Amino acid sequence: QKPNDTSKEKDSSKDTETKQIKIGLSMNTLNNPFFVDVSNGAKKGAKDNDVELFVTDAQNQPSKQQTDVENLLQKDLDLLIIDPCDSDAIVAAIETANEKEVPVITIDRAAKGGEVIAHMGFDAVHSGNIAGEFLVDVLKGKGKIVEIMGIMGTNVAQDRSKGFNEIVDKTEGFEVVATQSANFDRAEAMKVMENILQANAEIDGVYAANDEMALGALEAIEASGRLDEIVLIGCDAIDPSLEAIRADKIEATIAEPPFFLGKNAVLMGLDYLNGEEIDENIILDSTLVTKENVDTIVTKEE
Amino acid sequence: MNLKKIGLKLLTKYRTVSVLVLILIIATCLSNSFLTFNNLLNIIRQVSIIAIIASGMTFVILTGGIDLSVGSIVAISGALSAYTLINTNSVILAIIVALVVGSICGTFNGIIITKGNLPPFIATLAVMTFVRGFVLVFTNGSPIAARLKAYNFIGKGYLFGIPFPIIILIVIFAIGFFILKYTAFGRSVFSIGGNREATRLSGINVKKVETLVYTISGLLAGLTGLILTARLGSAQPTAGKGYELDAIAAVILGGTSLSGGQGAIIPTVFGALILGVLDNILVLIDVNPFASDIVKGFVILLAVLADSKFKSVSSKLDE
Amino acid sequence: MNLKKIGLKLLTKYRTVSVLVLILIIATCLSNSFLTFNNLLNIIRQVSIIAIIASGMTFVILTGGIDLSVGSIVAISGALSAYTLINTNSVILAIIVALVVGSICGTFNGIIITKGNLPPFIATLAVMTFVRGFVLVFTNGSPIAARLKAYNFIGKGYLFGIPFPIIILIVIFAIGFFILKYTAFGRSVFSIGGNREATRLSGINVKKVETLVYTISGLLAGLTGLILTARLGSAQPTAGKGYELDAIAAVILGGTSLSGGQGAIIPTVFGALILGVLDNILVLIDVNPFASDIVKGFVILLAVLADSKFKSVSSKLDE
Amino acid sequence: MADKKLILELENITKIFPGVKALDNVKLEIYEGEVHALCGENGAGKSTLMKIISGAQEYTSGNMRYQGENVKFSSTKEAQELGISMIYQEFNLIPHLTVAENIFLGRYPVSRKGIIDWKKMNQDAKELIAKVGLNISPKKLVKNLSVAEAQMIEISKCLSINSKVIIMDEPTAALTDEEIECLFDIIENLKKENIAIIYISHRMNEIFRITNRVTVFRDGKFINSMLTKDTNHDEIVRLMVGSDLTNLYPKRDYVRSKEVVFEAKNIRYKNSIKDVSFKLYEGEILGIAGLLGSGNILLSKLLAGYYGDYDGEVFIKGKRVKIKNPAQALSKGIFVVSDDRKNEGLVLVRNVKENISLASLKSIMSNGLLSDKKDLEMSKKEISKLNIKVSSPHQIVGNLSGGNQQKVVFGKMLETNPEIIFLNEPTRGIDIGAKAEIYNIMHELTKQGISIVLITSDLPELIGMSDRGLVMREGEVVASISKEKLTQENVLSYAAGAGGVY
Ligand SMILES: Nc1ncnc2c1ncn2[C@@H]1O[C@H](COP(=O)(O)OP(=O)(O)OP(=O)(O)O)[C@@H](O)[C@H]1O
Ligand SMILES: Nc1ncnc2c1ncn2[C@@H]1O[C@H](COP(=O)(O)OP(=O)(O)OP(=O)(O)O)[C@@H](O)[C@H]1O
Ligand SMILES: O[C@@H]1[C@H](O)[C@H](O)CO[C@H]1O
Ligand SMILES: [Mg+2]
Ligand SMILES: [Mg+2]
Repeated sequence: QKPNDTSKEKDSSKDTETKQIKIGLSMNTLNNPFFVDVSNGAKKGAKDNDVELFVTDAQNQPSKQQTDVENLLQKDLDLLIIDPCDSDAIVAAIETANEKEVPVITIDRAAKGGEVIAHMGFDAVHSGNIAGEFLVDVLKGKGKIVEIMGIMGTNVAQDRSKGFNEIVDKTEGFEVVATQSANFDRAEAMKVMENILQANAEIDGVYAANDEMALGALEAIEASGRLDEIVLIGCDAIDPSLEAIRADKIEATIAEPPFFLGKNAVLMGLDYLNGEEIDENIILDSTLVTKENVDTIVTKEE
Repeated sequence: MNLKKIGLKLLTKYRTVSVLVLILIIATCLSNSFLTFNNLLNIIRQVSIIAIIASGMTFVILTGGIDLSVGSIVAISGALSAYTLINTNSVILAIIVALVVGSICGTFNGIIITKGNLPPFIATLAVMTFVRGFVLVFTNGSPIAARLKAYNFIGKGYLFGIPFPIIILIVIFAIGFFILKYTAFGRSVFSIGGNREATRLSGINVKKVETLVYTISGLLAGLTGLILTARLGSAQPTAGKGYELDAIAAVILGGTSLSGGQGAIIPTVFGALILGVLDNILVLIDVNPFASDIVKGFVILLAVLADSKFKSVSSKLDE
Repeated sequence: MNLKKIGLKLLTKYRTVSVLVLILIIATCLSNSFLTFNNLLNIIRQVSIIAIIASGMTFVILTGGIDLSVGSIVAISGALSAYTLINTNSVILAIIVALVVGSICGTFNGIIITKGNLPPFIATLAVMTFVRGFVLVFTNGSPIAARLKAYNFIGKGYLFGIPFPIIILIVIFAIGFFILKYTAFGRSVFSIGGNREATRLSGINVKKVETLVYTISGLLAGLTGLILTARLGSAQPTAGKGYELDAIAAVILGGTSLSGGQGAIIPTVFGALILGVLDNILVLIDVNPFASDIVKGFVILLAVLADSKFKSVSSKLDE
Repeated sequence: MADKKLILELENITKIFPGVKALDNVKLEIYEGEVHALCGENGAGKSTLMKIISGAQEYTSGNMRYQGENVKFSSTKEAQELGISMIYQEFNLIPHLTVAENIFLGRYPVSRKGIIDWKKMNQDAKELIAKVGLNISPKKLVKNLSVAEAQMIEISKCLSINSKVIIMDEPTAALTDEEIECLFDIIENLKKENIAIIYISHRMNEIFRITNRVTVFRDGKFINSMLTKDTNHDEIVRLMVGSDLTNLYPKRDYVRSKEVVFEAKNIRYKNSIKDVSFKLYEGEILGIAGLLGSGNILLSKLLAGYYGDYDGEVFIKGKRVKIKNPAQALSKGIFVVSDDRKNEGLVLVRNVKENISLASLKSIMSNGLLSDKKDLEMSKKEISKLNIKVSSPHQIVGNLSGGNQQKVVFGKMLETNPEIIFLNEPTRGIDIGAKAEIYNIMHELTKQGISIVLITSDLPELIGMSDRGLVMREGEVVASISKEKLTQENVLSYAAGAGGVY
């Protein structure tokens, strides 16, 4: 690695001889506990290994993420970790990093182009499958189903919906009575669910594409007094929804522990920088969480 | 004046209500679940969030201003209120915190706009960004749970069979109506919007009134933050995003002019209801969520077109 | 006039630039990576997206209007352009589609506002919602890939070592400046914003000019959709969300008054640069992304305060 | 007029606004090269008819013939192209554009490629401005012009159009004598070029000085047309008002009171007011005259706190007071009627009632709240006292005629119970009947001990009403003139800087 005068000057105040490793983390959004946990995991990984970590927040806008990546690349990074807003749109940013010869790891969502040294993430279609299969199991393949989708036009929302509907479509006893979007947002999901409850005297199963929405839907369902009739599954396994599972309010969620995603991405990056071999494609397991395993599941460390 | 003319006159005088009624009729035809007592209460409760913000926005817009920061104020008041609740277990304190925080933010808007002589649009845009950042830092991007029966009552409770937020809504609009009609302050709000300089020259402390108007808007955004948090049982860092546009739309649908000086507060609630009914019926008939924006945009367009048409008819009927 | 006064006059005349320079100086002190040729090009390229929309917005705001639909127009033009590209493989056609779609949407805005006599705020808000819905339905919520070297050149290419979007930006602003200064249409834009009725009485076809102004805004939003799609290699259904506020902020930071009739197009680009430099430096000095909104809001506030201060100094110097 | 050719002929023109018949079957004949006066009270329909002729408004029914052919204009452009142009009563300038641009608005000189030729435009504008006797740069922004300068720009704008018929709707309302003379010279020249001029003014003496014929309207109806030389002042007024008007100015026999109610000492403000001192006695009407830029209007607003602080001392009934904003002025019994009714006087989008009570909200309160009843009573009182013509107190002020708008300002003033009143151009654009009423109100007020400072460019009014006169020039009081010596010549020569003529 060639020495860099400017950064030396800047770091001289710290009085360190060895150059600290710099890693950039471009997050798609931080307006969501899931991703906040991703970045917290990454921060933990960085702190444990004395890595300087720069985090940006693209606020769910692919073009902002492009900007963020360009700005991060001005900092002579050793490695760039990207949680893409969108698989297609991120390609250009990755190519920019490739030009500057900064190695890239993608997490959560894979990129559809550009050169990455590795991808680590969850399979959102698979996650949707799990949710569908869970409802099939619990409802014995028969019932009226509601789907609450995430932010329209984003990969995850699309893929989870796709995975969920793959199962629902082939289950003859299922009738989807409502498919609406609540933008991964709790307050919005509550409102949408309130309206769905008004329109449908019978609802048997609800899939909310993340836990925030599941918790919003839960508020509406509870208020309508129909908690017992309805099977509710979310996704993410965030703490409040685990509690709701313990309290028998939500039946299930799907664990894609974000903390470890962030942490492992940093660790894997360090391995790469140390010249070790790493896997190119690591799909972390999405686990169904129900009352049975809710107390054994580990979603983060302190 | 014959009956037809009287009818037309009423119709055009209560333009927003007329448009709303039209939408109600169509909605009733579209879904059996629409015109039920429960669903109507449900709609009004949902609408109360935007309507309360919009009532404060009406004051601001009447003076010729605008307040883009309300959404962020909803979030910060909710977050600080929830924080207070879990740390003190005092519902009263949690309520006060929400209202005070909202008022402070609003007053800050008012002061920078009047003392700094800033265009309200950009000033409140800056505050919107600023406060949102503060919420994120404060909450560290994660919701704060706020569960305590008495507290949650504010958002979820019923009084005489009516959801509590609806009661708050009614009280707020009654007070708002009263202030605009029966206080010197209210009178000045209209007159500042009509002609700021002439109002100043009439001995009215224009800057004070303007500041107060933003305080009111902030206070009501704070109240909304409280209701929303109490309702959800959790303060969301993203709460209130985009509410400013909905609130402004409600005010304009209510016939208040963005250039100030002309309008009224009661129709604002009907403006908000138009938006709320739309959201409700689109879900009731399960319109594809992708397409629902198309329908929504289209109906808003028709509503303002109808409003503008009614207005021109009404000016012809005058005198 | 002494030197100090001349200096002060220049400073206040070029208020936006002065504020920008101040921010540049501070940024340079804060980070070594800031003032490099590459980083500056990088900033300007990033800014070109908002700046081009803002140039169209300047026309609209000068007439006293507003256009909230630009973000949605960015998305629809991008989507249809990408669709055309993958289906015909014709870059020319894909470019034309983006521009025509943008212009059509803009003209639609203009027509409903002038013929329907609607407040631009609510009319373009409706169109924003409507068009966004249309994008979602058209793309079925998924991005459309748009990869073809010649096409992507529009967003990623370099000409004489300068990123192509920057060249487009310069050309657009040059044309905009020219139109506003040297054509009858351009002068009517100012005069409508200054006094609509007087302009009409001077024999100018006010409605035609107003419609055209929205067409321009739409066209430039379409162009932005094209650049963005070409740059990202994919058309996003969510593209452009929230751009309207950034564009309006850039225009106001550039000193153009929201009430119309006063302002200029060149400072708009500096307004956009202020926002862009902020985004850049906050990342360079690694401000916690949660806190960066705080800083951003704060700096925008300071920038408009400085602007307003400069303005009052300059009006005093005028006398 | 047998030797002149008929150029414009209107027959049975009717114009109906929602709820108002502004014009009822009127006719009008205009000949080449004549100056034709159109007289009528406020709201008689004069401007409406002119706007119809100039294409700014359409008419409901009737017939218009121009140069022998039937025409119906749907825009001002069409009328302009056929040679009809108009100076509008309301200002129609764009504040943030330059003088040159305003003159050529919508008709910019362009090169072959449609590019505006700024050089030519500024050059041409310069010549036009010089023609109307102004010495200002064509590049100056209109917002920085005085009202009179702006009016002269309107006139040059109209002159720049090659017209056969020029309509002037109250062109002198905002002008001082100097500019009026210049305008009359211009009119003489136009006449020689065989251009027809339709001239509207509420100043009777002008009608007799420059017009050849007079047409009178009343309540939207045509009353009569006659040669100016065959009629007289009283006849025209009678036709206009429908009854006789004996005295325009009330007979004042003011004896100076011992009490000085207001005194200003060494007032200074920027470079515009340089050391002004004067006294105002109880019940007095003190006229302050001055040409454009003399600072008399500025002085009145300054004293009422419009612009914040200033240098100098002010005493009310011998007591030193500090007035830094309009609220303080009002609380000390000072009220200023602005010369700019639209921007400083009224809230046009609100109704009559609200405008009248705006400066005295305290007096319509009971138990700390506004009382509907008191509010209504207050406006009804003023409406009847001042004879304001409104359909109801709820009528929007912006829909009233100018005279009635001015009376609303007076009503608002009276409700503040002022002791000292500054009146700036109180009768600008107001018809003779309403003028007489306003003069009478002023007279009655002083009899109740209220003191008035009258600032007006209408010299007959200043002389007719004032008990004493001051003349200001370039921010200074250059003369104090007693009632006996208060003559047009005297005032003018001081104002122009020549010293008295007596
Ligand atoms: N812009 C307008 N829109 C609607 N109605 C109007 C408008 N202007 C005036 N009117 C109506 O026309 C009627 C006549 O008003 P106008 O001001 O001409 O009365 P006037 O007695 O002639 O005035 P003045 O006392 O000044 O001579 C009023 O009842 C008023 O309501
Ligand atoms: N746009 C309008 N809408 C409704 N009524 C109007 C309108 N314009 C004028 N009027 C009414 O038409 C009548 C004639 O008005 P017009 O302006 O022609 O009077 P005018 O003779 O020019 O009066 P003034 O001497 O005050 O200028 C008045 O009653 C006036 O209020
Ligand atoms: O995977 C994540 C989480 O489920 C989050 O709650 C919403 O965005 C998705 O991308
Ligand atoms: Mg009359
Ligand atoms: Mg008139």
